[in-house]
Parts: sequence; C-alpha cells; structure tokens
Amino acid sequence: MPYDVLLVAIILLPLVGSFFAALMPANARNAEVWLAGTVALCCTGLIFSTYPAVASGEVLVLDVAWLPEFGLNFKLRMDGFAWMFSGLVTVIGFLVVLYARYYMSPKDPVPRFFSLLLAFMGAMLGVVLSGNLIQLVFFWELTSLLSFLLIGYWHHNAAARDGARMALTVTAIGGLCLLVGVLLIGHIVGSYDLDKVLAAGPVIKAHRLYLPVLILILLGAFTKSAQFPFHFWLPNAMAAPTPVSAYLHSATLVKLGVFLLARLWPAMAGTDAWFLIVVSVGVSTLLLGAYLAIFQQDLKGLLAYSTISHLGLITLLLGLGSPLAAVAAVFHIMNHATFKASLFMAAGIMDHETGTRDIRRLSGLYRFMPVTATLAMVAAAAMAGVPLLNGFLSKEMFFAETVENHVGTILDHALPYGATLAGVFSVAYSLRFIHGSFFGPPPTDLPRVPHEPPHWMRFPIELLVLACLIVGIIPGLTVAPFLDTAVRAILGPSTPVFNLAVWHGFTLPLLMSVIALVGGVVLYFILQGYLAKGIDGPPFSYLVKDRRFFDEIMVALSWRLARSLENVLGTQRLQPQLRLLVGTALVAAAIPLLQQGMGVWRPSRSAIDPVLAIVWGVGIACALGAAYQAKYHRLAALIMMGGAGLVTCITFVWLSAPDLALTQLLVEIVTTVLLLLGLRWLPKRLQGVDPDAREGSISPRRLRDFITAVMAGGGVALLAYAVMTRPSVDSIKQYFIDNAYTKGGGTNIVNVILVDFRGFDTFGEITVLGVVALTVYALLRRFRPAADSIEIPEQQRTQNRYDEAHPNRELGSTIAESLMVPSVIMRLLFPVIIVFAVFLLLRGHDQPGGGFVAGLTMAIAFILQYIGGGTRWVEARLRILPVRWIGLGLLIAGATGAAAWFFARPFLTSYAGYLDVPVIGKVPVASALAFDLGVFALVVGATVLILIALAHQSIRTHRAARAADADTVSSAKEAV
Amino acid sequence: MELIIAIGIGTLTGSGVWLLLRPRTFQVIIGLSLISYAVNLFIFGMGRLRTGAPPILHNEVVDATARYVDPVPQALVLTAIVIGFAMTALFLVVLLASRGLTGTDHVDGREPRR
Amino acid sequence: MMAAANLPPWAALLAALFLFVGALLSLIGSVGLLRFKTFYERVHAPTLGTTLGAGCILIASMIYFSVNETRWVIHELLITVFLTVTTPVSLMLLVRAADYRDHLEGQDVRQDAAGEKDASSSAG
Amino acid sequence: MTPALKRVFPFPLLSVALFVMWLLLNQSVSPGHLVLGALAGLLAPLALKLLEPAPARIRHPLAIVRLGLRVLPDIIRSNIAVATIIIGLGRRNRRAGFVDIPLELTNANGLAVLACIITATPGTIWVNYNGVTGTLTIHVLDLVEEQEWIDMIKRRYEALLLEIFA
Amino acid sequence: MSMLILSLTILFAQLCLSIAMACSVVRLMRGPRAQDRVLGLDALYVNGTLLLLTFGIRSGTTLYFEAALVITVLGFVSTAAMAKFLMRGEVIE
Amino acid sequence: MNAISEHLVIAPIVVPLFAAAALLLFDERARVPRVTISLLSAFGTTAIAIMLLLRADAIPVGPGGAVAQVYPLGNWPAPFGIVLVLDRLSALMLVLTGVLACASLVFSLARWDRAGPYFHALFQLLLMGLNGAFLTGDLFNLFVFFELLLAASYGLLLHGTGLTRVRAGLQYIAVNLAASSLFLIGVSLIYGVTGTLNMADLAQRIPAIPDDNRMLLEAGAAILGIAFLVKAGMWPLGFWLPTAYAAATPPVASVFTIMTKVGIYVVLRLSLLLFGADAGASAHFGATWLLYGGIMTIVFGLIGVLAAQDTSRMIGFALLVSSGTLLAAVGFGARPVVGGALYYLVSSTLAIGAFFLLTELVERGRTAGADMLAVTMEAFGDGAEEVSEEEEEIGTATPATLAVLGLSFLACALLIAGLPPLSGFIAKFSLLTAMLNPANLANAGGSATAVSTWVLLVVIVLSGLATIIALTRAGMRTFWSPIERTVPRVRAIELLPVAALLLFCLTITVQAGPVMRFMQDTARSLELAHDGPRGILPPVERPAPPSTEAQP
Ligand code: NA
Ligand code: NA
Repeated sequence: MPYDVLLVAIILLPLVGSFFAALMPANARNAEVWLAGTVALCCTGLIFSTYPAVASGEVLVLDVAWLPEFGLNFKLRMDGFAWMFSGLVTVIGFLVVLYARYYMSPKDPVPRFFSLLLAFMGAMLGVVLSGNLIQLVFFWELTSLLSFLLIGYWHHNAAARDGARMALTVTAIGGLCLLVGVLLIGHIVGSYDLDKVLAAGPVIKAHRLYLPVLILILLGAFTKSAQFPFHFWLPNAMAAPTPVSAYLHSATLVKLGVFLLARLWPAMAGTDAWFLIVVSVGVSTLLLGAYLAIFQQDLKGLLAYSTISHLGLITLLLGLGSPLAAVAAVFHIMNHATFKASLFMAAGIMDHETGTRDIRRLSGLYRFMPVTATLAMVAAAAMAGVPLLNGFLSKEMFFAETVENHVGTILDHALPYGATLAGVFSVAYSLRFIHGSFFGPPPTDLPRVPHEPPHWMRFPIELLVLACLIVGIIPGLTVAPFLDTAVRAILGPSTPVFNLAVWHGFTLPLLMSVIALVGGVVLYFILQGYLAKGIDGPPFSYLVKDRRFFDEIMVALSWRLARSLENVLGTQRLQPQLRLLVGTALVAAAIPLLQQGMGVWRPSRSAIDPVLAIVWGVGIACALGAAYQAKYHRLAALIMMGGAGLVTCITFVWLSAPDLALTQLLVEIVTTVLLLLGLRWLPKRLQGVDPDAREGSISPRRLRDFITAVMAGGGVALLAYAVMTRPSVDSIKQYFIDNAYTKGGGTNIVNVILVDFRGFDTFGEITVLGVVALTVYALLRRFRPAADSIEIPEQQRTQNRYDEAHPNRELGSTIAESLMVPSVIMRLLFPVIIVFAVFLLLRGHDQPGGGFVAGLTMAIAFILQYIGGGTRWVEARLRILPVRWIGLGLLIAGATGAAAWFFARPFLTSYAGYLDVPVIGKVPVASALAFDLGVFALVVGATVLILIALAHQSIRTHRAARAADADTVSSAKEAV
Repeated sequence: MELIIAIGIGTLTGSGVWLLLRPRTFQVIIGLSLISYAVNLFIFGMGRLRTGAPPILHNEVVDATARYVDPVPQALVLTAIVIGFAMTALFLVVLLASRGLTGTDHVDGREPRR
Repeated sequence: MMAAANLPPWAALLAALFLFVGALLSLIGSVGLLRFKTFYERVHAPTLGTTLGAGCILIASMIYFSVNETRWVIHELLITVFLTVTTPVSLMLLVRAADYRDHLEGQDVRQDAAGEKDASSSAG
Repeated sequence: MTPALKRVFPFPLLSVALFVMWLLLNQSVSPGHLVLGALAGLLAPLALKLLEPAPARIRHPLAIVRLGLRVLPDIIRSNIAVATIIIGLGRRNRRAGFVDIPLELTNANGLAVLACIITATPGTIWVNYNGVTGTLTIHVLDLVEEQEWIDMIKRRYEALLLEIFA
Repeated sequence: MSMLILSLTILFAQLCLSIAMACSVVRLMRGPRAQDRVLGLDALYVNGTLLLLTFGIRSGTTLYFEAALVITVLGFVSTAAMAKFLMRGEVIE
Repeated sequence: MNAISEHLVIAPIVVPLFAAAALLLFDERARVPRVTISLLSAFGTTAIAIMLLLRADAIPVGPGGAVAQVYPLGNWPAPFGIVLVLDRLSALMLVLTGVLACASLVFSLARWDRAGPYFHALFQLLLMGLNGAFLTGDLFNLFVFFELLLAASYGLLLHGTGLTRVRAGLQYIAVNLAASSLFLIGVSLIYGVTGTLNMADLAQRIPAIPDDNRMLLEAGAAILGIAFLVKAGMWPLGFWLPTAYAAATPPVASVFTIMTKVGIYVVLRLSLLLFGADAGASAHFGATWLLYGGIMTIVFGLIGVLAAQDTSRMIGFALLVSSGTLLAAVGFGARPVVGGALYYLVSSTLAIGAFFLLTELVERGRTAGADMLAVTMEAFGDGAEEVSEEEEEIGTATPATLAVLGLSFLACALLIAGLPPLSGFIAKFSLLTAMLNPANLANAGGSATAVSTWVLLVVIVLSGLATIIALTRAGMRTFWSPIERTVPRVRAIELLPVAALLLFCLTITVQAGPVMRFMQDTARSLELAHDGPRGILPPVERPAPPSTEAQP
C-alpha cells in the first residue's frame, strides 16, 4: 500500500467505523466490539507496517490541497514521534474496546459508545498525524468535543453532565487559545505547514509576538493536559464510564497537551520564558496532583489526580529544555499510558464487581480477586516508581534531569526537592490504592459480592502489566529503539545518546528514589488515621471546592454578568431603540458635515413667496399641533395631520408637481379614513391622567426627546436647504425630458418615468401594496379587540336607546334619518367617481393622473358607499373580491412586462404607437396603458381590501357583543 | 422659497420625530405620517425648486428652451408615497392587533412598570 | 410668472373683478368661522366660500383661460357642480354629529345658543 | 321609455350628465372622446343600478332649470347677507335658531336636492328630517320670523321639487 | 396695465385665500369641540382648492385643475368620515 | 437580447411574482395546487439561480470587473433606466436565498403554512423582494425591493399572529419604517448631489464630486448606511432582531436569516463600489465605523447569546454575532478578508437557518418553562453533587428521532460556534488568517497589525467561546435533561430540510478550496467593479445624444 493511501486509511478507518457503529441496533454489543476491535487492530497493523520506513528516519507525508488560499492543506505526516503516539492510541484503543465489551452493561446503548470511541480514536490520530497546524487544531477541537460526549455518556447522571460540560468549557477555551496561537505562528512564519514551522524556530523565538504565541499555545496544551490551574476538570471527568477514563484520561486525550509541547519543542522551546512558565506549571501540577491524589476516596479520583501529577511531570521535563529531559518525557508518556490504563481498568473491575469505587468501603478484595489484585499491584508499583518496572526507569531519568542545572534560577535549584517530594506522594497514593482496596478485613455491606471478572475483561490489564514488566526489566532490548525513533523525530540531530538500564550505580537519582519509596510508605501510614475518617480531600479542602467554584464563576460570568450587560448595552423597548436610531443617523450625517464644513449658508435661489409662506405657516401650525395633540386628542391630531397633508399637496402644485399633488391628496384621504377606522379600537384616554408621566418630575426623557426632535428637524432642514440652494448638477433628468415623448410615447414625463423608464420601480411598489393588503387581511382575520373596546360605541348605544324608547321608531331609524340625504348623494356619486377614475387612468400618460391615482379614486368610490350604507347594505349589493383584483393586477402588470419577451426585448420594454380606427381616427396604443391597468386593478384591490377588512371588525364584534348579551340574558332567565 | 420649504420640512420632521419617540402607538403612527410628508418634500426638493415648470411636454415636442423641473425626484416621491401609504396601513393594523391582544396601546405592548 | 400676457383688457379686468370678489367672500367666510360664537353659527360661514366665493373664482378662471386659449375652457363648471353636491354632505353630517354629541352631554341643543364647554373632544 | 331601453339606460339623466362630464373633463369633443363619453354614460349608470337607489322618476326636466334659476339669486343674496353679518354690519340683535318645517315631499332624491339647496345657501343649514312625522329641521343664522322661512322653503323650493319628483 | 391689475388681483386673491386658510386653521387648532375642528378642516380644504385655482390662473396653465377637482370630488370624503365618526363612533358600521 | 437565456437573469424576480399572483387567484382551500405552485417556483428559482451562478463564475475577473450580465429593464440604457446586474456576488446571494427558501418552504408544509392565510403568496413575494434586492443595480430600485421584502417579512413575521408575534412585529415594523425614511433621505440626497441613481454611474461620478458638495454626498451615504445597518442589525440599531426572529414561526425565522444578509450585502457592495480605493477624497468612507460597529455588534451578540433564556432568542443573538463579524470584515476591507467573510456568510446563514428550523422540532417535546428551570438549576445547584451511590450507571437508549435531532443540533452548534469539523471552522479560520495576513500568508513576514485587528480577533474568538458555552447549556438542557420528556413527533419533511442545509455546509467544508476560490474571485471582482468594456454603463459620452430612432 502506498504510504499516502495508508496514512489516509489510518485516519479514515476509525471514522468510517464510527459511522457504521452508530447505525447498529442498540443491543448489538458483540458486533460493535468486533467492529471497533477490528478497526483498532487494523489501524495498529497499518501503523506498525510503517515502522521500517519511519525508523530509518523517513517522514511519510500525504499533502492534499484543502484551502490553499489560506495555507490550509490536508497534510498527514508520520514521523517517529507521531508513530509512537499513534501506536499508543490504537493499541490502547484496542485494549479498551476489549475491556469495554465486559464493562458496559447489556442495557447500555452501545452503538453511541463505540461510535464515539472510534470517532475519538480517529480524531486523536488526526491530531497526532497532522502535518499542518490548522489541521491539528481542527482535530484537536474534535477531540475536545468527542471527549465531552464520552464523558457525558451517562447523561442522566448529573455528575456526568457537569463533568462533561466542565471538560468541554476548559478544553474549548484552551483550544481557542491554541487556534489563535497557531494563527500567530502562521503570521510569523508565513505558513501553517508543520515542517516549515519547525524549521522556523529561530524566527519564532526572535519575533516580538513570541511571548503571546507561547502563552496561547501553552494555554492550549495546559488545559488539555489538565495542568495547574486548569487541572480541575479531569477529576470531574471521572463520571465517565471507566473505559473512557482508561482511554482518554490516561493514555490519549490528556496526553495531547504534552504531545503538543513535544511537537512544537523545536520551534518554541529553549527560551527563558518557556523554561519559567512550563517548569513552574509542571512542578506545581506535579506536586499538587500527587498531594491531592493521596486524599481521594474514589479510586478513579485518586487515579485522576495521579494522572494530573504525572502529566505535570512530563510537562516539567519538556520545560527543562534539555534533550535528555525530552527523551525522559517521551519515555514517560509511554510508561504512564501503560500503567495508568491498566490501573483504570483495574479500578473499573473493582467498581464493576463490587458496585462501588469508594476506598472507604472497599477492603480485602485480594481474597476475592487475587489475579486482578496482583496485576493492579504491579501496575501501582510501576506508578510508584518501584524498580524493575517501567515507571522506575522514566522516574529515574526524571530525577536525574532535575538534578542537572539548566538555567540556574532558584526554581532550577529547588527542583530536586520538589521531585523527591512528589515521589514521596506518589508512593503514598499508590500504596493507598493497593492497600486500601485489596488488603485489610473482608469488606462488608457491598452492593455486590465481589469475584474475579471474566478473563477477557482482565486480559487488557494483563497485557499492559506485562509491558510494564518487560520494559522495566529489559528496556534496552524492548523499548529503546522505538523511543529513539520517537525522540529523533523531535530532536533531530541533537538527539542525545541515552542508556536505558535498570542499574546505573549508586547515583543521586537512586537516592531520591529510595527516599521517595521509604518516605511514601511512612507518609501513608501516618496519614492512614486521617484518611480513615472518611473525609474526601486533604485537610481544609472543603474551603476550596473547585467544581462549585468553577460553576459559580461560570454562572456569574456567562449568565448574571451577561444578563446585566445585555440590559446595559441593549434594550427590548421600542422608544430607546427609535431614539438610538434617530440619534445614530444624526451623528452619522453630522460627522461629514462637521468635518468638511457645512457650506450650507447660501442665499435662497428664489424670492420668498408671501402666499406660500402663509400656507406653510398653516402647515407648520398643523404639524406642531398634531405633535401636541396626538396623545389626548387623537381625532384632533388626525385632523391636523390632514391639514399638514393639504399644505404639502399645495406645495407640490406650487412647485410644478401636479402628479404628486394628486397622489398625495388621495393618499391623504384614504389614510384619514383608515386611521378613523382604527380610532375606534384604541383605549379612551382622558387628559390629566397620564399613564406615562412619572409623579413629580418633569421627565428628562421628554426633554431629551424634544432636543432629539429639534435636532432631527433642524438637521433635515439644513440638508434640504443646502441641496436646494446649490445649482443643479448634471443629472440623468435630461434624458427623460428628451425621450419621454419620442421614445416613451407620453407627454407627462413623470408618468412616463413611472410606467416606462422606471416601470420596474412601480412594479415593485404595487407589489408592496399588494403584500401589505394581504398581511392586513391575514392579521385582521384573527383580530381580537381589547375587552374595553368590544362594546358598541356610546353614540350608537344612546341612539339605539332613543329609538327603542319611542314607539313609532325602530332600531336604526335615527341613523337612517341622519344618513338619508348623504347616502343618496353618495350613491349618486358612485358612477361619477368611477368615470372620474377611468378618466384619470386613461389620461395619465399625457397629463397628471395614472393607474395609482385612478385606483385610489376607484377605491374611494367603494368606501363612500360603505360609509353611507354600512357594510351589510353594500355587501348585499356589491360583490367585491379584492384579493382577486390584487392577483389580477399583478398578473396584468407582470404579463405586460413579460410580453416584451415575445419581441425579444427585455422585461417591461414598452410599445407605443397609434392605431387607425375608422371614424375615430388615430388612437394611441401604449403597452404602458396595460401596465397602468394592472396598477389600477391592484391598487383598487389592495386599498379596498385593507379598508374593508378593517371595517368588518365592527360588525364582527357587534355580533360578538350581541351574542354575549344574549348569553347573559338567557343565563339570567335560566337562573330565574 | 427654499427657506420656507426647508423650514417646513424641518418642522414636519421635528414633529414627526417627537411623536415617533412617544410611548403610544397612535402617536407613533401620526409621527410616521408626518415624517413621510417631510421625506416626500425632501426628496422632491432634491430636484431643486421651480415654480410653474411642470414636467409635462407641450405640443408633443421637446422644447429645448423650456426648462422643466427635474421629473426624477417626482417619480421617486410617487413611489415613496405609495409605499408610505401601504406601510401606514400595515402599521395601523398591527397596532390595532397589538392593542387587541395586549389590551394596551403602549408601543411595547405592555404598560410601563411604575 | 404670468404665462400669457396677451389678454384683452376687458377680459383681464373682468377676471380680476371676479377673482377679487370671490377671494374676498372666501376670506369673509373664513373670518366668520373664526368670529362666530357657537358651532351652529360657525357652520354657516364656510358656505360663503363654497358657493359664491368659489363661483366667482371659477368664473374668473373660465374667462381667463377661454380668452387666453381662444376656446371654451369651461371644465371649471364641474368643480362648481361637485362643490354644490359634496359640501352639504359633510356639513349635514357634521351638524348631525354635533347635535348628537350635545345631546349625549345633556345639553339641549335646540335652545342652546352659547356656552359650549371644552370637553375632551377626543373620541374613540 | 321602452323596458329594453330602460334596461340599457336605467338613469337617462345620469347618462347624459356623465357624457357631458366626460367631455368637460377631457376638454374635447373629438370623435374618440365622444365614443368614450358615450361608453361612460352607458356603463357607469349600471354601477349605480347595483346599489338599488331610490326610484327617481323625473316628470318635468324643465322644472330643474326653473329651480336652478330660482336658487341662484337666492344664493347670491344670502351670500351678501351673511357676509354683512360677518363683517359686523348686520343687525345688532341677530338671533340664530332652529326652524321646524313640515314637508310634503317624501322622495329621497327630492329631499336630497332640497338639502343641497338649503345647505348650499349661506345662512341656512339642514339639520334633520324626521321620516315619521315628515318634519324638516333647519338651522338659520339670522332668524327673524320663523314662519317666513317655512313659507319660503315650502313655496320656493318644495313646490317645484314636488313637481319634478312626483 | 390691465394685466398688471390682474396680476395684482391674483396676488391679492391668493393672499386673501391663504389668510382664509390661516383663519380655518385657527379654528381647527382652537376647536373647542371636535366638530369645530372638522369644520375648520373642511374650510381649509375649500380654501386650498380655491388657492389652487388662482394658482392655475397665475401660472397660466390648466394642469393643476385636476388637483382642485380631486379635492372637490373626493376631499369631502375625509370630513364626511370624520363627521360620521363623531356621530356614530364608527366610520363604517 | 435574443436568446431565452438572456432573460434568465430576471427569472428570480418574475417567477415568484407570477407564482404569487397565481396563488392569489386560487382559493385558500385549494391546497394541492397552491403548494405545487409554491414549490415549483421556489425550486425553479433556485435552479435558475444556480445556473446564473455558473454563468457568473465563468466570467474571468479582470480590470473591467466581472459583471456577467446587465439586464436593462424596459430596454432603457443605464444609467437612465433600471438595470439588473448579475455578477458573482449577486448570483451567490441568489443561490443562498434559494437554498434557504426551499428548505424553509418544505419545512413549512408540515404544519406552519396553515397557521394563517396567504403564507405561500407572502413567501413568494419575499423571495421576489430578496432576489430583486440582490440583482438590482439601481439605488432607488433597491429601496423598492427593500420595501417589498420588508412588507412580505412583516406579513410573514405576523403569520399565525398571537401576542408575542404582534408585540415583536410592532417593534420590528416601527424600527424598519423609521429606517425606510432614512433610506429615502439618503438616496435622494445622493441624487441631489450626484444626479444619478445607477450604482455604477454613481461610482464613476463620486471621485469628481466638487469639494463643496462632498460633505452632502457623504452625509447622504451615512444616512443611507444607517438604513442598511438597521437591517443588518448592527449595534445599537439591531435590538429588535432577536425578539422578532424568536417570535416568528420557525420556517419564517429561518428564511429571515437571509434578511440580515441583505443589509450586509448592500453595505459590502456599495462600500466597495462607491467608496473603494478609487473614490478620491471619499475613499474608504465609513470603513472605520463599520469595523467598530461590527465589533460592538459581536460583543453585544455574544453577551446576548449567553444571556438568552430560550434557544430561538439565542440563535437570534448568534445571528447578530454573524452580522457583526461580517460588518467588521467589510470595514476591514482587505480582499482576502472579504473573501473569507463571504464564505462565513454562506456558512453562518445556512447554519442559523437550519438551527431555527431545528429548534422548533427539538422544543416540541419539551414542557414550557423547562428552559428557565434548567438555568436556575445550573445557577443555584439542584443537589446534583450528592449523587447517590446506588445510581445505576447504565445509559438509556436514545430513540432514533431524538438521536437525529441531537446530531443535527450538534452540527448546528458546531457550525455556529466555528468548531470543526464543519464549515463554521473553516469560515472562522479563513477570516482570522486573512485578518492577520491581509496581503497574503506567504509573505506575511510579521507585518505590523493594527490594534483594531487584535480587538476584532479577540472578539471573534470570544464570540465562539460564548456560543460554545451557551449552546452547550442549551443542548444539555434539551437532550440531556433529567426532566422527563416525550419524544417529539417529527415528520420526515421537517427533518429533510435541516439535513439538506447541513449537508450543504458539509459540502462547502469538503470543497473548501474551490468554494473559497470562488469567494476570493467575488471579492476581487467587487474591488474591480469599475466601469469597463464589459461594465454596466454603455460606452457612450454623457449626456446621451437624443436619438430619433423609434422605439419598437
Ligand atoms: Na536543577
Ligand atoms: Na479501604
């Protein structure tokens, strides 16, 4: 198999496997295991098959362009280090799969488990094999996500949920830091390619952004590897099923942080900052983790803190910056993976067989499960650094490195003591793990009767423990070449010669080991009394409950702070929003004016016309009056608005815009009727009772609004004046004037623009009208009036009472009398207005008028009948289907536009010509007229629909009110 | 003349904005209407003002000497009027629906807390 | 401003006369609207403008355009007709409305002459 | 009028009026507009027919002209009268008031014409018509003698209207 | 000369009509009752129409005629609607 | 103008229009024909949009810009008549609109289209408005289409009515009406100073504007910009957005996702076209404001994402984040950033659109008030620490529906938060790397980076984090809730659109290379969009000589 295919296969196999695992039925436990196991084994095989090449120093590469624009290639890159790591991932992955077969309950939904596990394996391999830093981050984030899902596998369990979320939050923060760090590396190096980045070490270290990059990358690594102060998520992740813990939290996921440190070691390590930060974090984690591990009552908790401690150890080693330390780090990565995975599995077996992981309740299990106990003891001994086991070797190398002098600071000098102390702690907790659970009197009151697990469940542990032993006894023959291959990939030519041997003679490190062993045993027996009291955690630990602390910070930041900030920075009320809108627009417009000078003050281009001035005096009075009255005197405001509208309309006439005047006027009329129709549904408001005024203060809000209004008015006036007093610019208008008749076939230039030059605008505009009409109709169909406006208006009630009180009158005769004459006239006007509408429609192209004006006129003709005769009366006689009018109007206008296609012209291309009709003579024929007809139909339909839909509410609610009355009457009768 | 129109536009805008910022829906709709008058006049003014020069051709020939007012803003205003009308209608119905469903005519659909 | 300046004097003067009378009448009507004390009196005032006032101005317009364009320009007649037909509608309705509203507030309208109170005029 | 013609021209006067209106609106008597005007006169009344207006049978179309000639000077006279009142030249002790007038006219169209006349004439305004009692109430700006108004309205206008709309 | 007189008369007439509009708007603002305001608006419309007619004479074009016609034919609709609203509390029943 | 294909440009506007008109002629009860028309139109429009995209992509980017086709409506030449302009950007937006619309429409067929009358007609008209806004090359015509799409959106937002919708609708409409007034003032001011409405013509005239008119032009552009930014939801103009979108029915909210993008589209197009590097004294006008406004929008959005109590509102805020990111990217201005932003636009629009659909399906099985409860439980603890020993450590099987919903939720969350493996990550990465290396990664060489870039970078990263936290919270309380929930009844046509949208995201992830190449070409063509031989304006001297040639 060519290497590139092989590399892809290594990544793809688990991912594809994950997909198929997800599809299996919920109880297909064995099938899942077969699938997952096969995948893991295949991957292992593939990885091992590359060993000869890798061992010879070759770097296998697959490079596929993915996002070449931004330097992101899909690049897989297998060197010695990646080989070692990927091997670890797949081998332990296989063992965990096997173990999980027996660990998971038949009732557990295994497809999800194995699917996630395989996906995780794929993501891990993706990180490890990444040859592009962005791709590395890509898979890195994926591992965070999948670990979240795996920790939360038993999501009905609150601890699992919280642990998962905490893990995700912490590692996601780290992941984002890493992303930024990597982006900065790209910025510095000019590439995200790992090879290029590793080669650019000196450039990076010399760059002014080195420190930020370093900190960001380290944040990514430390959060992932649970380094102090980000260690707290790992113990909380122990709510995951044990196979997950064994896999993620010993061998793989948490190793990614140190993997990254090692991977970027050539590019980043070796500076003072690196040493200071990495070593101090490493040593704190090492000590803190080990110390806290002693006091855990949960087997898995103990292992979690121990893992933290060991990761601290590896971090520390990588921080030292010496090649030998790097060798030790890589070696310990392997060793820790083997013994910690086996210990997790052992803890899981105990949990599985006894129903608890609480060291306080476990005791004397050796009698029930001697084989497991023996295996666990060997693994724990490896963890404690007992000679002849692999842990001893790497720990000795570690001790030796701490003794070396690196940069000569206090920290450097203090390291041996710290290391020894950590050794003492680790012996103590290892002893506690073994002694607390396997020795002592037989356990009482366990949920289950303990016994040995099935053999195949123990098999992974046996294999791993065997590895511990072999490596521990004959390292040079077994692990040395692999280690060398891995380390060479990191250190390259500077790889030191190292000698893996059990016995180096009586050295300082050996002394440290002895002190650690003896001290650890002593410490354990001193602490036994305290531990037996059953307190979870070290003395005074109740003061700092990291999980609670984390939760509270999260809630405070992400919820309480966010909510109060949202209220400060935003609002859900309309008034402030509008105020901001107006204010922002004011500021936006003011900035260029203020920056470049106003240039506004020029004399008017024409003299002040006293008549127009008086007319505008009227208009201004109306505008101000409307603003003043709109709250308490709605009708008055409406009337004044009408006045302002009239003045606007007169202005249009004055300033040569007859079409505008016509349209404005008609719209004015329809709007007035519309608002009047709405007025009936608004609440009564009496002057003096102001629901919006706050007691005893002239509202500063009103003052602010007043200033805003004045500024907005002034601003708009200023802009208008500035433009109007400037000479006109070279405008597109001349084209319209020149071509309106010759090419547009009409003399009314405005109308020709509307239906021809810019007919598309009109097309859109009528569609808007149609849409609004439909919306209004839809909304009103479900209209529900407020309780206090359901009643028939007071006037009508009085008049009805009057009619009922007089014997010779019947209900409604008052209104009939009042409307008798007006309705006769209104009816008579119906055909007149229709003819008028047709007139306006037909002449539009040449004179003021047009489809819209005609349509409104027609609509008013209808409305007038409704006003005069009432809804029922009209609808008994006229059947108007306004929605059809709208649809028809759209169709006509659209079809007129589309007709041009048949003449191979663009949409809306017009045709204007003359038709010779006998007797009558030449008749102008313009497609624009057909278009205007569409406009007309639509406007009629829309306007009538809106008005009538609103008018119908009255009779609907009258009906309802009457029905309610009848109900009360009948119920009263029943009561009697 | 420009001055009068500018002051008129300003007053309409100012009154409209004042109403726009008021708490009652009816005030807002009147405000929007006043603003739309102002905007229409503003657009219209952008073609510069001219008396007695309506954009209607005489005798069906373009008289090069005749100076017509700029027809483009007029066409724009016509479109704006129509759309403004539609929107006023819509806003009215929505405010009525809001009044019906919430029982109040406050713009936020609830009476302000005291 | 005047687009055509070739009106014969008689026409110009006649048009001016009608215009003068019409505008004055309309103004007087509106002054009346302002001066009268009660609604029922005020309601009479605008009719000055809608009848003779408008009529005179329309006649002036007809004279002006007919002479100016040397053809009958009499479409102003339409305005006259429509004014006569439509003004009464709103006035009648308005009077009826005032009648009811007074009634509602307990004022006996038929005897009432003065002393209208400014009650809240907003309805709805 | 034959029933067929009646169906085509339900309101002949209206048809004529609309035809004239069309020509006036277009300021043209070109053949095209004559046709269109005829169409308007033909079709638009059908819209009115849908509304089922009160039947209006006009007996004496010429009486309409007479009525117009009678109303016109009245309006001019009233204009002057009201104008004098407004500028303060009227009598000091002017009294405004309501006048009830018993009417014989019951046709809705006739009443409508009367209403227009009364309201259009400055100084008088139509207030109410009680359909049960047949009483018309008007408001008069300068009420000298109630009976004088009653007589004038009945004699000058109602009589003619009764003649037109029997 | 006669044209000058006519011009001056037109100006006078326009001033009269615009002052008439101002009077109407004073009534419209002052009320005191809603019917007075509506009446004011009605008068404002009429005066506005007449002003447009004089403007037509002043500019010598009949193009503004339609605007005036529309006010007379349809302008009463809004005042009528207002009156009906005052009378019945509803425009369309 | 002979081939039918030439007229294809206008089809995205006309097809929905005719569909809407036809829908109005059918009775409300005739469901089958109405649904058929609606679907045919939506899918047909989308297919046409894809064809147009291919056509636009075939035009090489050169000094003359890269306008694929100019369609003169009414056969009037630019700048006098209105023209439609097809280029990469407009085609891209058309396709995006179409895809989102198809998904929402199909989704709505399960139940929502019957929540009120005229859903399909309004939907088609919204499509018409959107497509028109994307295609038009005329500033005032843009206003018309804006109003059209707004009007339809008002109708659709209020579809189904009810208290929340009406209350939100009132705000939405009031704000947008005020903004429309600003639009008009801005457009007319620009016309008053430049004498043209055609965008390309404007771009040509702006450099030559005399200095004593320039401030008016800029004031007009600023006012116009405010109107667009209201639509885009920029802080402090976008507070209405989360409320309105949360209130809308899910398919409507989903299709609304594209509406914020209309504002951004216009800002992008106009700021590069009118105020690009060649705009003389007005070059880069407003860019700084966009940058800072965008940053503030992201900040506000991320705060809102955290503070939101229900998922739809949260998505609304995520939409603000997306808007802010895009605005800031537009303000940033560099071509690779714009290219990255376009990719981000597509990815985030599809993701948020899918999420709006999904949320309703997910929430269907939940009891009201569960959201609030979950938050308070998290905040004040629910005694979960005392996990009982005996608690059975055995999982519960997830029903298939829930599993699919959960997976989709996860996918949406990843997309929005910008986490791998979907396009969200690619988008965010592209933006960030382009920001850091605005010239080119290869010769970045540690060039100096402005403070605003760092701020933007931090804010974008933080927004991702906030999204992760908030969506984890939302997802956990939805899918991992200890509160008993019924499995929602979900129909296949409801899941299908969500899946399709997510699949689309997956496709652009895998095909990131070619897609990004297209985006970069788009960005480049926007920069080069000056009038040239293939440009929008005819190569004639202005003013055009009056031609006596008769119109056909
Ligand atoms: Na040392
Ligand atoms: Na124990």
